[in-house]
Amino acid sequence: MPQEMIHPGTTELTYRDAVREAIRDAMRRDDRVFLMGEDVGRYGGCYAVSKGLLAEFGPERIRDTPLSESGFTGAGIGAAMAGMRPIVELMTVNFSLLALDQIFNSAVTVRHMSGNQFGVPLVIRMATGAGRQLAAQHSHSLEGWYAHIPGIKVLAPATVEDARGMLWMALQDPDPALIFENVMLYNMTGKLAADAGPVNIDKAAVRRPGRDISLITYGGSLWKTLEAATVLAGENIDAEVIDLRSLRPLDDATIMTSVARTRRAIIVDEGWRSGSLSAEIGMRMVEQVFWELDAPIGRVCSAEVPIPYARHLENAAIPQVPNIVAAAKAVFGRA
Amino acid sequence: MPQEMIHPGTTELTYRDAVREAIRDAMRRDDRVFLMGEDVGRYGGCYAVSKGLLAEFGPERIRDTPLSESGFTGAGIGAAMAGMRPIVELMTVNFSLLALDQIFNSAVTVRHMSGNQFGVPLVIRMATGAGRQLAAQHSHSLEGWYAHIPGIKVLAPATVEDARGMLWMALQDPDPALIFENVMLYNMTGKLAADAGPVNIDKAAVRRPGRDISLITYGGSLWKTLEAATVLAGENIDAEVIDLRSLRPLDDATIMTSVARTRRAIIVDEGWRSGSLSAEIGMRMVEQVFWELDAPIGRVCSAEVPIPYARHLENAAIPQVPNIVAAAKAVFGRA
Amino acid sequence: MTPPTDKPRLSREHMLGLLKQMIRIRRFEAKCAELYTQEKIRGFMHLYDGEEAVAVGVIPVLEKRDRIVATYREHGHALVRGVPMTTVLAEMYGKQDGCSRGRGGSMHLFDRATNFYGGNAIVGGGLPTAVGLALADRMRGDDSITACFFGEGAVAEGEFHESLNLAALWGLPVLFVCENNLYAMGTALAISESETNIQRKAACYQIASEAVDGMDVIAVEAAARRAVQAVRETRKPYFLECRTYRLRAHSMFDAQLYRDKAEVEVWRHKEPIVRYQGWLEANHLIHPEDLARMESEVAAEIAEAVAFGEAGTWEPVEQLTRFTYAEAAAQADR
Amino acid sequence: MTPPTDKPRLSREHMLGLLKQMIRIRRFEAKCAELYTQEKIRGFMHLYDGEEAVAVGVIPVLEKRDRIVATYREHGHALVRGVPMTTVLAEMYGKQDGCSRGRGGSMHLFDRATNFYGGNAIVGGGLPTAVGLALADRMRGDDSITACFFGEGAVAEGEFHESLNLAALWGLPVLFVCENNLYAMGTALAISESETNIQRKAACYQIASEAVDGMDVIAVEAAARRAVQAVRETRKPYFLECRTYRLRAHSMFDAQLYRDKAEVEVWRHKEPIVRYQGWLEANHLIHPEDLARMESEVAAEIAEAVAFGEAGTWEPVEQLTRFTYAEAAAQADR
Ligand SMILES: Cc1ncc(C[n+]2csc(CCOP(=O)(O)OP(=O)(O)O)c2C)c(N)n1
Ligand SMILES: Cc1ncc(C[n+]2csc(CCOP(=O)(O)OP(=O)(O)O)c2C)c(N)n1
Ligand SMILES: [Mg+2]
Ligand SMILES: [Mg+2]
Repeated sequence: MPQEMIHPGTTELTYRDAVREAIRDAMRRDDRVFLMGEDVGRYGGCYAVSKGLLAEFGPERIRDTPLSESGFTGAGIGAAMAGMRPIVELMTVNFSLLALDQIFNSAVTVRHMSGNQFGVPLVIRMATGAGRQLAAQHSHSLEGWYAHIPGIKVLAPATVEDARGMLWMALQDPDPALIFENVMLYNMTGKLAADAGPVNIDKAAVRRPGRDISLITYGGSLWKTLEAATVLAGENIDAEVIDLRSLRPLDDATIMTSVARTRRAIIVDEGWRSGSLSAEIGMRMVEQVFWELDAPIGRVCSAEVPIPYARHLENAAIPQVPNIVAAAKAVFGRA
Repeated sequence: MPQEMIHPGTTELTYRDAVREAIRDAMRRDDRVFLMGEDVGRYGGCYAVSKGLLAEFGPERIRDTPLSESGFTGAGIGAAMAGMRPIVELMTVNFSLLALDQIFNSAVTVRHMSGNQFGVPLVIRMATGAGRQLAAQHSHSLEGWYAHIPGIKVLAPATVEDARGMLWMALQDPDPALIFENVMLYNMTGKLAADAGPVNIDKAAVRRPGRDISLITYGGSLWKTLEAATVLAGENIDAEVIDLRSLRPLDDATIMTSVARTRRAIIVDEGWRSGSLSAEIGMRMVEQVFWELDAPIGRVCSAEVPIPYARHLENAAIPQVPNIVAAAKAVFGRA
Repeated sequence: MTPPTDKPRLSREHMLGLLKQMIRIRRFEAKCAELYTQEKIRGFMHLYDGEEAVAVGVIPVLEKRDRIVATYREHGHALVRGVPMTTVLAEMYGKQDGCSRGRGGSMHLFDRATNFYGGNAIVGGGLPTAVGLALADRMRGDDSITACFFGEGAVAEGEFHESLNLAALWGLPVLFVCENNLYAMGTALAISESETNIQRKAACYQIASEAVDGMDVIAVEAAARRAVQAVRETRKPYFLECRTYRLRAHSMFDAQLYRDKAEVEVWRHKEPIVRYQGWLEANHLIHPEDLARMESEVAAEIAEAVAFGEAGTWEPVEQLTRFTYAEAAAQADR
Repeated sequence: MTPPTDKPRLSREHMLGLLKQMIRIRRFEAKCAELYTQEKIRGFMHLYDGEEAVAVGVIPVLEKRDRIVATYREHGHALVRGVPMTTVLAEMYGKQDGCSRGRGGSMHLFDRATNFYGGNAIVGGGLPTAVGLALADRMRGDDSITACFFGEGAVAEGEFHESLNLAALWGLPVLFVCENNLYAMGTALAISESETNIQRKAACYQIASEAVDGMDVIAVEAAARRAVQAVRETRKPYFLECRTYRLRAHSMFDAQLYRDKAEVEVWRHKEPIVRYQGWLEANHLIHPEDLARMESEVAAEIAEAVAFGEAGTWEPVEQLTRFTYAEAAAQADR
């Protein structure tokens, strides 16, 4: 994280704190909002996100659930259909697979299938990603995979500002929204205006403007990609870095504008390569700006392997700064 | 289906019968093989695939299960780990979401995570696809989505021959294999050599050779694509049709050889467009034969909507012959 | 036949009403079967013949503000709840005049006006929804209750277990109604449950329960009254097992290899309409004219529904992706 | 302390062996905690302090041909089962000499040689596997049984319900061992189950069961003997609830806000090692030299394991994707 002076009216806080502030703020503003999930209350959240909220809001609105992912996600769906605004925390994306039937067959089908009579204004938050040596069953990166499903929105806040600001907008959305919080970001600190609040969730953000190549990424990979851009700058490659922020829908306009200008692109995606979101983004470039491309589009993704525990193997399995740098240089035919 | 004379030593049968023959043959050849799933026994299978097998093999090996997708899929995993060769039938892909945790977190992780001490030689069969007016919860096409997961193989038999021949090879595979049977194919008839048996599962098949454009598809869309190729032939476009057969791993060689020659490609995929397998295939072309491409790659996919019940809407939601023809002509700049 | 215990409510009019509702469902289902063979109705369709006493016994006991969650075998529930037969049938025709705009079909009847939260084609899939609806009511302090219907096949699903536990643990006003018709498609109860006494499942979660002869509409209604009152007053879940039987095939694709014709015949003698009608006759509570009137009213209603379905229009194909997400106006509305 | 009922087997040697196994686990866990703070071990790690009597009471009762399925809190189970401490520790170091090649870590100890089917980091995820292992044994007519360990938190998962039903319905030789330590992370039992008597769950599936004081190794062993015998003879499942307590935090990241220090203190007095040792002493079954010898043997074993872990080598990074799928040789081998 770039270290800068904290301006007056600015606070420095962690991504974790920013998520907590977002929940607290939403709970205060709208009494239909409540948080429900495993260990969100007494334990304070498996990543300490909801610490302190039980004391402030009580056990009805900071609702500890049994280990019943399908059951309580479905309960969130029902409560949302009846007019509440639940935030379901699924702890981590790894456990969300147990709730997938409810998400896929109930939450996302109801509006269309009922001819718009019922909707599911539900927010589901979960941690995602590898990097903490938690091994194969606890290191999935499936946010891009979820983005395949019509009927949901998929958000991936990468900055403290977005961690603070996306939740409220997601709660305003009349349809189910999934928010993926990369586990490697919780301890990251960043600056936030003291009056920071909701942020738009429609547009991708250009986190670093550049002329020579577009590096497109999201979530936990944003910071690695920015670091790679700095390295590339040292090699006279001026990279533009785009943070997708929303994985469904994708903001094609921002992506294509950038690529049409730089004429070269790399997509950095922590999902397994085959069938990852990176493929969709690349394919859209082919469909929309094929004639503008000066070189094949590059991808930096995770190796196609259940993420191993050993640190060196895990590191090798997921995108790292040198891989991004190398991929970008390869586009320019440089080794 | 093209209607031809049945040669001596050739039988004509349905896709359904071919799957049944494959199961019967496997059960006879290897007593570690058994079939388990909802209504596979007394009911005869929800699509009548297993009709008659209970009488031949008895209720231990043609095992009716309760409605417990996660439980009996997991039981298949355990039985496979202990040396059996279970065929789990998940009725339809729509219900497989209830078993996804077992598939994703157990079946596919065990070999790598245990350092190759244990493997899961399990075959999971399920029906997939839309087209029977079964509405949103019963019309998913997720085989391409499943192909994202490392550790499994994903097969999509599109012909009677493959329906008959893929199962045995999948059972020989020491790793979990998912076989997706498109619901629209069960009643299709085809010819089969009387001594037809296992077929390779490694290679894509060129179902129609052609010079001008490669149409790449699999499963239920194969027949629509072949029909489109016939239409295109009438417009002087000589299309090559490739049936992927295996969605994971993909046979890049066959795809790229074709595209490098025709220099144009359309991918036909019944999955929802965004994040469908079509994106991965297109992206691989960009990565591997970018400089050979004379035109942007086209995609014909499903509309991004829960599949509706009404026939005209369902038809409009999924790829049809005219869409394929139009997409192919568009590549040539023709309307 | 269970003698009516709650006399004052069981006016003759009320008693005839029960019969009429059952006949209404039975005749409607017959028409659906006919329309299915004519290919006016497509997809999967599951008829309710034999089980009418359940929906008819339970649903009228609910208040308008209460909520209902049903399964794919829900024509009867929708009709008894007051979803117009016209829009139910138009739905199966796939017309935009249908109660789900023609997008749901037989398995997905929805109706906001009557708090009918849909047919659900995933076995067990509706139970968590019901828990959530009741949770919303609890959190807001509303006194609505949610009735959740499901078959005995759903009991094997993990979601059954999770939902009952959550409802009991959190004290949620859900009336779980298990329609135990002894088969899940072709799977007999004994092949699906190690404990075949379904009512006992409730005790595992400390949920009050009752099992009732689901072929006896008076008994079902009396049990439903007790159940609804208990949920309304205690704000806790209640489990009602209705022991019934499906007289027809599971769906339109079922050759019924898994059960004897003789077994079906035995149950045919217990079926709720003939039985209840016989009881009414024996007690001189019904006259042939009453029956004739009912039949003709039902026939007229069905004829009207068919005409409505036939006259209905197709949603323009341009609207295919509409309401995958809410529209701006709908957003403001929510 | 439960007096030993099965005298002949409870030779003094055997009794000391139980103590030694418990001490072995306790000291091993302490070393793991130390290595964790030194960052030699990473990831999630869940220690077994306070629950030793469960693994030590149950596992030695099993035969070599039997199978074991465990959870992420499985160091103790692996050690008692005979997975070498060296390879267990090397696994946590992430070295290729580890019992899972360094790819699994603390939560995923696997060992084919001892039929140890792994730690599983998905709560409830191991239960269906156990059902399947037992199904294979049943179908082949083998007389092995499968012991499946899980916490009381897993009882809320749908997979618990589906697995118990399948095991009972199909008559499968599974010994379900619930380690009820009263908490699932920070969630107390009463916040997770409407019926807090876990043993009763078994009855819902017609599974024979017993609840035992899980802090009393003799009692656990006696119950395990009854259980194993029942499974072996009846070829049906059995449910053993071991009531225990976790003395440490859930994992290395847990501030334990959800329980009082006082509560932990109360349980510390019931903890299995001190209690059993005291009983052995009171009955003059152990001498100070015995204890000293045990401690020094355990210390030596741990030292050896640490040395082994330290000396272990890293799997070459080129092998990262190896065994995502089987290799040709492995195929032939299977
Ligand atoms: C999760 C799931 N698995 C399988 C099916 C296929 N299926 C549809 S209905 C049915 C039987 C359900 O039986 P039951 O719950 O007893 O209800 P009934 O049909 O008897 O009313 C099955 C297996 C499904 N729809 N959903
Ligand atoms: C399906 C799933 N949900 C959530 C988690 C996170 N988690 C890990 S351990 C645990 C508590 C489990 O408690 P219990 O089953 O009682 O076992 P114990 O840790 O007490 O031994 C939770 C919630 C998980 N690993 N898997
Ligand atoms: Mg039934
Ligand atoms: Mg516990």
